[in-house]
Amino acid sequence: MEKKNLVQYIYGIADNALILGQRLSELCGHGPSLETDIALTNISLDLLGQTRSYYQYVALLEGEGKTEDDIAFLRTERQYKSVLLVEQPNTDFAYVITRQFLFDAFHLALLEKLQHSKDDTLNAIARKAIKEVSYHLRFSGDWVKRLGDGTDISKQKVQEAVNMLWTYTDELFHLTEADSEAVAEGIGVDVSQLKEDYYGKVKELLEEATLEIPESKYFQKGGKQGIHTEHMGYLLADLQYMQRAYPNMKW
Amino acid sequence: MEKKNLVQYIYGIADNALILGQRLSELCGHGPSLETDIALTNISLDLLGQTRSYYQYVALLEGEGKTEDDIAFLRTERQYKSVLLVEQPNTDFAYVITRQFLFDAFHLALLEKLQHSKDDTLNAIARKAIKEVSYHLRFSGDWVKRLGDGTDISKQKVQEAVNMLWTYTDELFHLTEADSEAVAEGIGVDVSQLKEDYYGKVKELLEEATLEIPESKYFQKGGKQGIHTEHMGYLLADLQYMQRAYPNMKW
Amino acid sequence: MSEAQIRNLEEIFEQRIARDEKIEPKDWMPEKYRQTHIRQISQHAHSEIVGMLPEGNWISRAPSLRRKVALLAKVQDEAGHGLYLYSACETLGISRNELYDQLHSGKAKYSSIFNYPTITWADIGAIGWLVDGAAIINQVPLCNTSYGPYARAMIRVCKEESFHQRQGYEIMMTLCKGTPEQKEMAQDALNRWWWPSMMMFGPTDDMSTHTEQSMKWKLKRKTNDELRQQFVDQTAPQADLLGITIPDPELEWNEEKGHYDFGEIDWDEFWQVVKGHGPCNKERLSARVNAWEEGEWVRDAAMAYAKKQQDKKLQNVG
Amino acid sequence: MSEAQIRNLEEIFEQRIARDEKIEPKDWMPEKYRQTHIRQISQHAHSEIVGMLPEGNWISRAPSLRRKVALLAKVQDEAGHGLYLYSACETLGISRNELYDQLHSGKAKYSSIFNYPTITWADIGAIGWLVDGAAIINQVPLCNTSYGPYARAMIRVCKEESFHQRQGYEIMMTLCKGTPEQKEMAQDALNRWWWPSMMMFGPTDDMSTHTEQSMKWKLKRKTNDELRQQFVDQTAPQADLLGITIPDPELEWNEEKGHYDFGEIDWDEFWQVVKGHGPCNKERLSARVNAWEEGEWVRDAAMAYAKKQQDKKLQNVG
Repeated sequence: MEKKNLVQYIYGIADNALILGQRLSELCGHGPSLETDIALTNISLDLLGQTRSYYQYVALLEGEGKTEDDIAFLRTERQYKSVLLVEQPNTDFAYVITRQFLFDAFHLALLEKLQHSKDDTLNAIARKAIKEVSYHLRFSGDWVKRLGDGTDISKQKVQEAVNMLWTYTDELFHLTEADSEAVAEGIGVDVSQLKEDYYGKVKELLEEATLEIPESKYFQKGGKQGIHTEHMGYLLADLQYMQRAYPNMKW
Repeated sequence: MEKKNLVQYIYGIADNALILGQRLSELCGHGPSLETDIALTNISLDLLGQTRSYYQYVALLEGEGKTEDDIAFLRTERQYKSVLLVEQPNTDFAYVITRQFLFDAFHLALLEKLQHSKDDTLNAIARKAIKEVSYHLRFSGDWVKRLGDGTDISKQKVQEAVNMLWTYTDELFHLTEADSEAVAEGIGVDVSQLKEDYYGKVKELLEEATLEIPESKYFQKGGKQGIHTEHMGYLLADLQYMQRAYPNMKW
Repeated sequence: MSEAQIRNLEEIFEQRIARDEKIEPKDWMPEKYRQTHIRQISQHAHSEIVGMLPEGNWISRAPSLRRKVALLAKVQDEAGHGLYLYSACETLGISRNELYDQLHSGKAKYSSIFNYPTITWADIGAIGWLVDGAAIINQVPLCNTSYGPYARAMIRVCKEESFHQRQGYEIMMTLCKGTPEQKEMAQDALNRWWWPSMMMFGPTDDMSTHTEQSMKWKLKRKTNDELRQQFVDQTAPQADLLGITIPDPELEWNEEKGHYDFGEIDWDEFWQVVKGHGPCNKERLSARVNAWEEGEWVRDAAMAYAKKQQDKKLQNVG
Repeated sequence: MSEAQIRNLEEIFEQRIARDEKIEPKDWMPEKYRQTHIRQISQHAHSEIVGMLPEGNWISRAPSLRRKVALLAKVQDEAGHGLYLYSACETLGISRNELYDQLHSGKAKYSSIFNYPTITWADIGAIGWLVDGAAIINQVPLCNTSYGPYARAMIRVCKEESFHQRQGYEIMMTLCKGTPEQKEMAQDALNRWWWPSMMMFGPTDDMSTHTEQSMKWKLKRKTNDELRQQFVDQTAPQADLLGITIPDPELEWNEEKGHYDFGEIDWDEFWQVVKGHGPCNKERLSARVNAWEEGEWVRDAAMAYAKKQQDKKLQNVG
């Protein structure tokens, strides 16, 4: 596989971890309880740890003295290939949990396939990440149930979050060019194959949480092509602030 | 007067206009009515216009091909010498109006003195700005009265804003080293001399607005030394984003 | 009034329009004329107000002070356009609050173009160049429309829009003459804004409704397809001048017709956005609703204060 | 119980403490011991929780992935410390909600140092180096304090704090070995954090209250001034190693005393901040209150859900 394509393929996975990790890290110290604060920080730490493994691999592939930080902080918005779902803002705890659940269910399914990648670095990262993400999914799923089958207010809030964020789920299963090539070479995962099982499992849990399944025919897309929502620019302005303001320094 | 000191003196005036102009510009399109939206945008435009005049003068003084944009966008946080008052966030319309009123009353008094500066560029900028700022003060003062003597809710909100923002007013009248030198040379305004009249006028209007005068003994300071509140970093991350991410380009 | 009387009034009314006389608020007008105008003028006003949001998104991050001031002034102009247009609409006997309610409840429409995100600075250039360009083509004929207040508002709007359009084109020109990165940014913005701009002229003529009636009332003087053709003919050479490529492989000058040929619009996308499922429909509407709801206590305070002042005056008189 | 009985219990209690035995939650203890411990442990817990905020301010802007992860983990550790300490406090018969109420109403105090803003990245280094450094000096003796749950919590806290302190020092070292701009940033952070850190040891001994009692209960083993001296003696050489200057012109090694001499603290500033008028007192408290209030529906939901699950279980059993 061409190096350039492999790098693009990795961005398609790693950038999700970075952006969601960043979003969760914004919440640190502001959660509804110390216990959820600690748990969400753990998830953020796992995701950022995964991000580093992927980007270190990209840095190795690209050579030229690139570092994980060049890759994390010095790309333009259009070069980040994360899905729209993960950049959605921390509107409230219902949004945070729903975003997490909708992503975790996909993420675990992806990693379960990626652990069989022909690329040894990727399959090793995936094997390690599976344990972490299984925990994420249990945590977010449990909370969706608590909120859905909790009080009237919590049900209403989480239902609203599900309805809003649902439109970003379809994109998870779109194949980019880099994906198709990686799939053809036995390196990448054919995410389109994960779709049916994903919606099955997600719907099952939403039903258990006594929530309604949205019946949207229309979905949003663009992140995988680097066309993000207007939230992304502000996220990046913070994320990149130091690296941009003080270029070429060691921290 | 040493050029370096004159530049610092100008920052002490101009940075207030930049930062408050930026804060107001964030509100554009989100005001409580089209009319207030347009009026606040006008104030922002005036302030940014003044900023440009000051920074163009600084660029001229500094030479070396510097532009107004280098000065606006490429300093570190510690190099901005705006007072803490102007960087306070747009918490709600009561905060926006109160911040504006507390600044405008000072700003007008400052300009009325600055128009007699021995420095011809500064006195010309001041003369032009006086007309604009007189309007700002009328607008913000009128709104403080409307909110103070409006409904119970509006009174409570504006009183809270006055109480919170009051602690940032004392700094307006602190003399920096650059100030003292500029005063000695007949270029700068001795802001400490404006204090009594300021509090007299402000209190008079607050009373007319049926609001209580805060009795704080403690005040905040630091902006004039470039020690800002935690709000400033996020404001700058947005303000500087493009210039930092795409250095040395023309726009 | 008897039916005959009404028919008589309608006849006089149609004759006045045919003679290019302006209809003024106090003049008699058919109910359908009133309703159609309320719908169109308010849609237009809503579009100005919602249109502030995508551009407003870049004010705090504009790359130079000059551009920041120009953009801020431009968005302010749009607020001003909204004001004239709401006022024009109010002359037809509907209140601004009713108009806002229609917008906030999703009942009233606004231009679909504003449901796309502005994701780079170049989008600000592209919006000025393409979106304002398309808007002007749609709007210039309205300067001669039959309803006086609308026509007069449009004269002012069009003048400012064409200034905005030049400003947008100049942003694009600066980018295209800049670094390769900047030129790429300009190309990327053109790629993303081209088709949505083409959709601004509405469905093709064979799909479009109301056209005949609108033509008669001079709410429309050319068909959607004619206007779209005019836009392509005007814009294609401008793109050439910028040195960037319109993302339509079928775009080509047709010597015989004296017009550009161009490819098919993705009508599925068009309808998805019109029906409220574009990339930012929900964000735009909720930004407006939030501004309105969060502003309620402010508007209440202003009213309460005005009333108190009024009462004081009366007391002093009495 | 008769007064004599109580005196007897108190005597036994004081003897146990004198023998360095740990007091455990179920043991009898004087009411004043209980109250003093609730006050001190909860203040300590609150400090951990409020202390998350100034550092949390830089998580989203940390300059490298490694630093971001380390900072995030550090702030999480502080949440963890808060948890152990609240639990230790709860063993004294007060609920977590009561403790939160005391914090949110402003009745309970937390360490004043967290009322200063973090305005550059170097502040994160300075906090680790100076603030955690001072905290450790305050806290290490508490690992041997008389109340068992507190002593055990402190052992864990101190271990992690000293890791944080090394991490902070390493951030400072990296900056000081970096570009002139970075070194200046480090110097600036030291300038701003030095005196507030010195204030962390509280008023001078002649102004300090409760010390004797606290000494007896091993809540305190050294006086404020002794601890402060230890901090200066430890930190001054570290600053030298970094190549930056502590902002105290009177700081000088006193060969005779075997300690550093140092200048006078600005006690006006100290009391201003303690009384709630520091640079960020209002922001810190309102951040905590907001998190708590906005989280109420979440906590309610979790409780409601747990109850429903419990009811289901009972139903299945019954």
